[in-house]
Amino acid sequence: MILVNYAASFFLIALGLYCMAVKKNLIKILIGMGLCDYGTNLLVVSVGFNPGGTAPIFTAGEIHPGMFFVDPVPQALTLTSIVIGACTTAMVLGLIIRIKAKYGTLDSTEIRRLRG
Amino acid sequence: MFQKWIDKSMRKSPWIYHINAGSCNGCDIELVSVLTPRYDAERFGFHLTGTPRQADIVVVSGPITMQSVDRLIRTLAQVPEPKCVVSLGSCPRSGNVFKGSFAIAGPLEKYTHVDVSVGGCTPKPEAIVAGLAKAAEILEEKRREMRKHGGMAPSPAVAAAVEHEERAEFGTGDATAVRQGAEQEADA
Amino acid sequence: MNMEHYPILAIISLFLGAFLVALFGRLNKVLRNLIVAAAVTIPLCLMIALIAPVMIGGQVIGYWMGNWAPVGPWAIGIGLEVDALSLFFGLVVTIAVFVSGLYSFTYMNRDDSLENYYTLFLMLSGSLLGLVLTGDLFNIFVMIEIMTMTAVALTAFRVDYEGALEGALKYMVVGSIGSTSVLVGIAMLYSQLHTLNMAQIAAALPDHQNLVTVGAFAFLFLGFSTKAFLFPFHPLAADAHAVAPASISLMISGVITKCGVYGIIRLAYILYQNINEPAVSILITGFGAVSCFICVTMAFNQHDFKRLLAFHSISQVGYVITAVGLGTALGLSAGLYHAMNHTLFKGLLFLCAGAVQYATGSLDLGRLGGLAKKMPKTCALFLIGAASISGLPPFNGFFSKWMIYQASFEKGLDTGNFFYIVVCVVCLLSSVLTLASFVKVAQSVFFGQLQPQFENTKEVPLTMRIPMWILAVLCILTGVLPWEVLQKLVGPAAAAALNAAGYIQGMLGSGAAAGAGAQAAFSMEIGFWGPVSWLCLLLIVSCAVCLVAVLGTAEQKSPEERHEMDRRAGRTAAFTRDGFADAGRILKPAEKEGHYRNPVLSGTTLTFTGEKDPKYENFFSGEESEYSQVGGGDLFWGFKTNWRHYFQGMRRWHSGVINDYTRYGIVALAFVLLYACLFL
Amino acid sequence: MNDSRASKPVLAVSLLLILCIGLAAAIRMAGSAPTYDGRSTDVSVLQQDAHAYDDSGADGVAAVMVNENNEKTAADNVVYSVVFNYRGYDTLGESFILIGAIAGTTAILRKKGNKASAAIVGTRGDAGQEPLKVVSYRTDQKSRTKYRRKPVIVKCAADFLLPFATVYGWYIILHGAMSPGGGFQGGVLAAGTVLLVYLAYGLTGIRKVFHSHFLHYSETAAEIVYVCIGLAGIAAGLHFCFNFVFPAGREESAMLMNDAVGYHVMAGISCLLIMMLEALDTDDGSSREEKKS
Amino acid sequence: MQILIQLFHILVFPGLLFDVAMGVLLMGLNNKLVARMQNRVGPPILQPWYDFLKCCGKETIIPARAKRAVFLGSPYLGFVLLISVSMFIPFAGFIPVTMGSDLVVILYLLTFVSVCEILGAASSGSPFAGVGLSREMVAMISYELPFVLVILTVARAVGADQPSGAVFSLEGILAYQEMNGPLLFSPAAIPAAIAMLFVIPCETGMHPFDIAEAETEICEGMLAEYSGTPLAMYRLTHMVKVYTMSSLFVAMFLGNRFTGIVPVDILIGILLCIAVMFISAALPHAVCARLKVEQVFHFYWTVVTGFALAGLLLVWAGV
Repeated sequence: MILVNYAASFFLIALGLYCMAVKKNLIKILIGMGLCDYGTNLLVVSVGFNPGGTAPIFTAGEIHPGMFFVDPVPQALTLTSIVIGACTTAMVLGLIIRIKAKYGTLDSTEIRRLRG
Repeated sequence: MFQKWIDKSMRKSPWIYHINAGSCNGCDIELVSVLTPRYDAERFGFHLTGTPRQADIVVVSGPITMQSVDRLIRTLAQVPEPKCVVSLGSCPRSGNVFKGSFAIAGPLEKYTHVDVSVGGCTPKPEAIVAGLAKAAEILEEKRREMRKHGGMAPSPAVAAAVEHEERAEFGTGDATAVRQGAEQEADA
Repeated sequence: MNMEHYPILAIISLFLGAFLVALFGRLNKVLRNLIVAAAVTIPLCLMIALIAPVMIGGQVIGYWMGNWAPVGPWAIGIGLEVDALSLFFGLVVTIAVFVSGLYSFTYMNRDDSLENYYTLFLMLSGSLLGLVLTGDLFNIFVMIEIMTMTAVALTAFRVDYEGALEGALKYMVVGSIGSTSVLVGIAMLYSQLHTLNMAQIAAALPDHQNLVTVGAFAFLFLGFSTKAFLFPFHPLAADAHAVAPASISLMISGVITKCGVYGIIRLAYILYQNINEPAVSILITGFGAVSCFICVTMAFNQHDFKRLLAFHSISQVGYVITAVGLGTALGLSAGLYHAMNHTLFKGLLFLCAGAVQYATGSLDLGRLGGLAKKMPKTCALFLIGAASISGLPPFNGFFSKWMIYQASFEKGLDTGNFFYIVVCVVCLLSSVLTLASFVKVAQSVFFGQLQPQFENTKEVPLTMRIPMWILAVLCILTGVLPWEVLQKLVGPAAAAALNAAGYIQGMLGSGAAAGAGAQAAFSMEIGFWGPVSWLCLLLIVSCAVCLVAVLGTAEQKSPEERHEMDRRAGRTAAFTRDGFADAGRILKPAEKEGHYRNPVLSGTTLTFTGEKDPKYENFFSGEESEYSQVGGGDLFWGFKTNWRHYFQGMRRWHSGVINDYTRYGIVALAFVLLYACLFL
Repeated sequence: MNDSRASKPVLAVSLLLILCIGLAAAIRMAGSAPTYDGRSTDVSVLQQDAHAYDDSGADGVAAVMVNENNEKTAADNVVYSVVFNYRGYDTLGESFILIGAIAGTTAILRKKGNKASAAIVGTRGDAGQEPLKVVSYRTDQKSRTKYRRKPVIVKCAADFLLPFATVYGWYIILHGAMSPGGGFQGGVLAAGTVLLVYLAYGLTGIRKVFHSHFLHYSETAAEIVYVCIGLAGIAAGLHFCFNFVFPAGREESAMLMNDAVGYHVMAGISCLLIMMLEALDTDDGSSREEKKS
Repeated sequence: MQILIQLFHILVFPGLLFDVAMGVLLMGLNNKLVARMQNRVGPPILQPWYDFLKCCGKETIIPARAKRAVFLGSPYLGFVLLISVSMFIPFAGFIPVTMGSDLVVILYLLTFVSVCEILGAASSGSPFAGVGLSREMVAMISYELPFVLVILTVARAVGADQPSGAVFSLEGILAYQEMNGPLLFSPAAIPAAIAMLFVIPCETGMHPFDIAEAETEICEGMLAEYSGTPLAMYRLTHMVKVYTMSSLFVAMFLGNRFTGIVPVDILIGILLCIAVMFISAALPHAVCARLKVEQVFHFYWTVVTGFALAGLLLVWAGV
């Protein structure tokens, strides 16, 4: 039921945060960011879920009385959030490509010119 | 409006800057002892400053060794007008025991006009105080002349040979400071 | 085109400008600059046009996208809500955008692929304006994302500048924690209140308070403080500002942080209306005070000009958050006033840093020095900015800081809670440390001795200085006329923030024309300080002093005139001696040539061969003063030795590794969540 | 605090804290009323008669949207109408993000980042550290000649699948109103064809088939069209992003927005992919001779 | 007519001339007292005046490397600002400028005066001045913390019945002291008064804490390149600051209107200023040698802040 979704999403967020905080390789940090994004997307989608509801589309002939829809608004929000996740990943990948070229390494402990 | 007071105040608050041109520190100790409670030059307004910019009376001690000529001249240049130069002890005047040595670059006379010369190998503090007081008076006259020439130091007429001989011989140890800055009417 | 469409037109004009530049930017430079100039000035004019109705008239503009008016209590469409608070921040955004756009025309002309730069810049400004004017919670999240995305891309714009990519990566990665927490907060709120419109949430929240909404408050607060770079996130700001181009640093420090502040004000004052609970007030003020103090001490021993400015901008944002967290009318208006001042003087300082970078190519405090003679106008502008940030009286920093101290002290007096007195002391102390670091910057960049390699630096072109002058004049105006600014701009904004009912009624009530009615009698009692009458007093006294000076002394001539008089009076440029005794003798110089110049006695003067008159050289205890600049690291030795353990800890703490910064972010998230669950 | 010994437990505790507070909130959220239970409206009745709804019992924004969907909009898919109609401004912001990402990635990955700009722009404060060694971001020549493969199987499969993939992508874009889908989802599918071409024909294949500049400009043009449709609302005296339902009752301006977004996403994502592939340029050996020119 | 009285107040009595006269008097007495304590005759009382006049008479050398405008302008600006500060401090019942004098405004104006001196030193371009200004800044940081704590203590002690806005206003403090006696007599304010007595010598740069103008160590520190009238202005600012700080102390802790008769009040005020100057400036000058830079900082942030904090806690506890 819906509690599993919520628990899974918070677990995904925690896992993503752990991955971002501990992993040294930049790509893995990016994956951690992705995990956080998926966790939040899952949370936003499952907020609108209502057991027994069907997809909110008025398709001819398939709708019989007593049927009800699932909440369409969180699905729209998730759409936006997914595209945001994609764009963030694209941007960070671009940065990682150039950092690998410039610093010659992907290890985050070596990329620390700005400190102190 | 304040000019007369300023001239008078020149005498009342002469600030001293001490240049050690290679001296054996005998005169330096004496000069500093002048500021101690026993001789207390401060009651006449004397005050030892750290930079030539704030100095009125430049006290030079030591036989102007070769190393210190350059620095002496530069520091003397950096002292604002009206100023007096006081040579402390007999080293700056004649080189004292070091006269004729390869290492010293001659009496202070060669580099600047000495207003008051306090003689003696380590002159007594009283002598120094008397010399400084005399320099303070010279300061006041210089300031008055300076005002006459539009704020510039009175430019010397070509030094007449007369003045050259007229300089008295050097005094002995005690307070026989000799005024050397003869009054000269500038013809600017 | 009535006044209702102004907000959306302002936002869309920026975005449309961005796309037009993307399309036609590559064709020719002039067209591109024209588009950017138009796209930057239109929103400024629209916002200024809105001042009359919204600020003074007290009207709240509720503008529903696509005419989707709310059905009963439920707002189905997205609404733009422009009340005095939003317009205040809108003005701050548009001024900063206008000045930064003007500045980047010449500042960036040496870079390549500028159409990308201008597209990103205009989208950044559009998203900032969109964020400030919107009335929908999810729309704020979308605008935050555009803002972060474009700010990161712009930070990394100068790809080959040392550290640019690293700064951008850190900003993006740790910024994503903030974005994630904002979205989680929105999802939790939606699950409880079934709506996304802020006015409706504000109306429904008081009777839906439970664990989920408290959790949502914690998540949203942390999300907005990430965007405002508060305490655990301030290393991001330092890295991002230090490497971004100066016009972008202005935008990041001046405006993006203000949007974080705007979010926190909306959250605590309008949505949850729980600012008066002691727990929330202590949380926000605590965050503000800690970030204020730590960033000032961190800024103390930086040796990069822009990184120092970055840390200062976070400490000033710390001031603003401290004032906002107090919750009283005086506190909020002090915070808003300081937010506006900060954008003005921090923008000016960043543009000065850009000018120094443009002219000399270096930002290293250790190697710059003596630029005042080469770049006098930039130095004058820098002094105005530095005086404003350190809060010297006639400038604008002073009045807002003074209000902050009064507000925090009064809150301490009323609630009897010693915490606010500690906050007041911390703020006063940070003000002195700010002054100290700007004295350090002035000494190591503008005054002191010029390095030989910067011998031929020239003043930056006029087109760069105009935006700086605009900011400088604004700094002085807001400093000298504080009471008008309070009545016209800050007062209504603070009143709008405090009057949540007006916000709700303005949006969900009878639509646009509702108007929040007369402002709540906005009584704000501040000790009387009339800078104008104080300046007249200064004038009188200075006239008296000048009179005495003119009468008293002989006139002072400049060194050149003195040389002139010497030459005319027959004395060569060497130093003059009076009553020189033995004239005419040629001295026998000692043999070693280089050791000391052989003084030649000619006529009445002793001249050095080819030597400049040492009289006007700096006194260097007799030596010839070669290069010996006192600046950069070797200032404030006494303070640093006493606090060396603290500074070493700070250096170790700001390690520069991304993982550490994410770890601090996570710990902060956990702390805020725990705090919210326990105390709210 | 940042040496890993001390900070491990602190991190663990904070993550646990986030997790259990999240779970507590999750339990509370699961327990609370669903955002749209739909019992107040009979969906089948709505399908017959678009006006047979009453919003009084609505317990949330979603209920009102579902009720008014048939009457106010021409789309059957309620999510579609939420995305492009009710919350059209969000989707506009959404496409701004995509353009921002593309402009940003272009700026970051631009090849011509000339070294001169570093000289002009100057060095930062701590120039004391050793200067970074700048490696051309193409992996050096030697390692690439090793993988010489002939993707014959992949080439055949790609040739077979390409038309279907493109048509399928555009189908999703165009039929968003009737069936699940819409501009974003379809655009990404259509952009998938770029990867197919890359797998089959490598970078030179892509350079022959796709022209990234054209894609970039057309994408910006599509974005401008989208904004202008929004502005049309203001031009007509109504509010921004107003949805004009054409007389036939089956078409609306939101659908135009959808197609503009569809094209914009397709062109944008493929432009992004091409840029990334150009940047990595780990092309197989077969077609490297031409590039040497 | 009103303007004339106002001008008189600004330019003559509690304004320009009176401050200068009091500054010279206090500085002269200070030198004399220190000399007497060192068992020597000591300079005449009017020696500071002669110093000022002599410096005015000297030639002003502007170094080639100096930035001319700031070099010449900042001494005058510093002096004028200091006079405006002394206008805010009511003396013997006279409030020269009815602008609601406020402790924070005074604090920031004093900071501005020191900034003017720092600007002058920075513009002269000499390395000695660079070291001097960094020491002056350290001195400012060190005495700012106790000064702030003292201000908060006095504001808290008086704060109970203040109108909401003017929490730090000096008039409120004086009105309070008029009603229930000088603040110094109430036990809670004594530690704060001691802290304030320590702050005064460092603020005015008197001997034991004059790390900024240490003539023996860094050749007159900030004023290394100054000569002639700008130097005279700086020394005059230095003197008037002594008067300003001591009259601030008198206003904060000893109240203002003692007997109601104006001339007697003025006399008592002057005597109190002399007493404060003696305790805070002359005694430390005669007794101990100049401190090192970090010793000054350490001393102020531990001992003096301890006093001020004790005062604040006592007042906060409502003793």
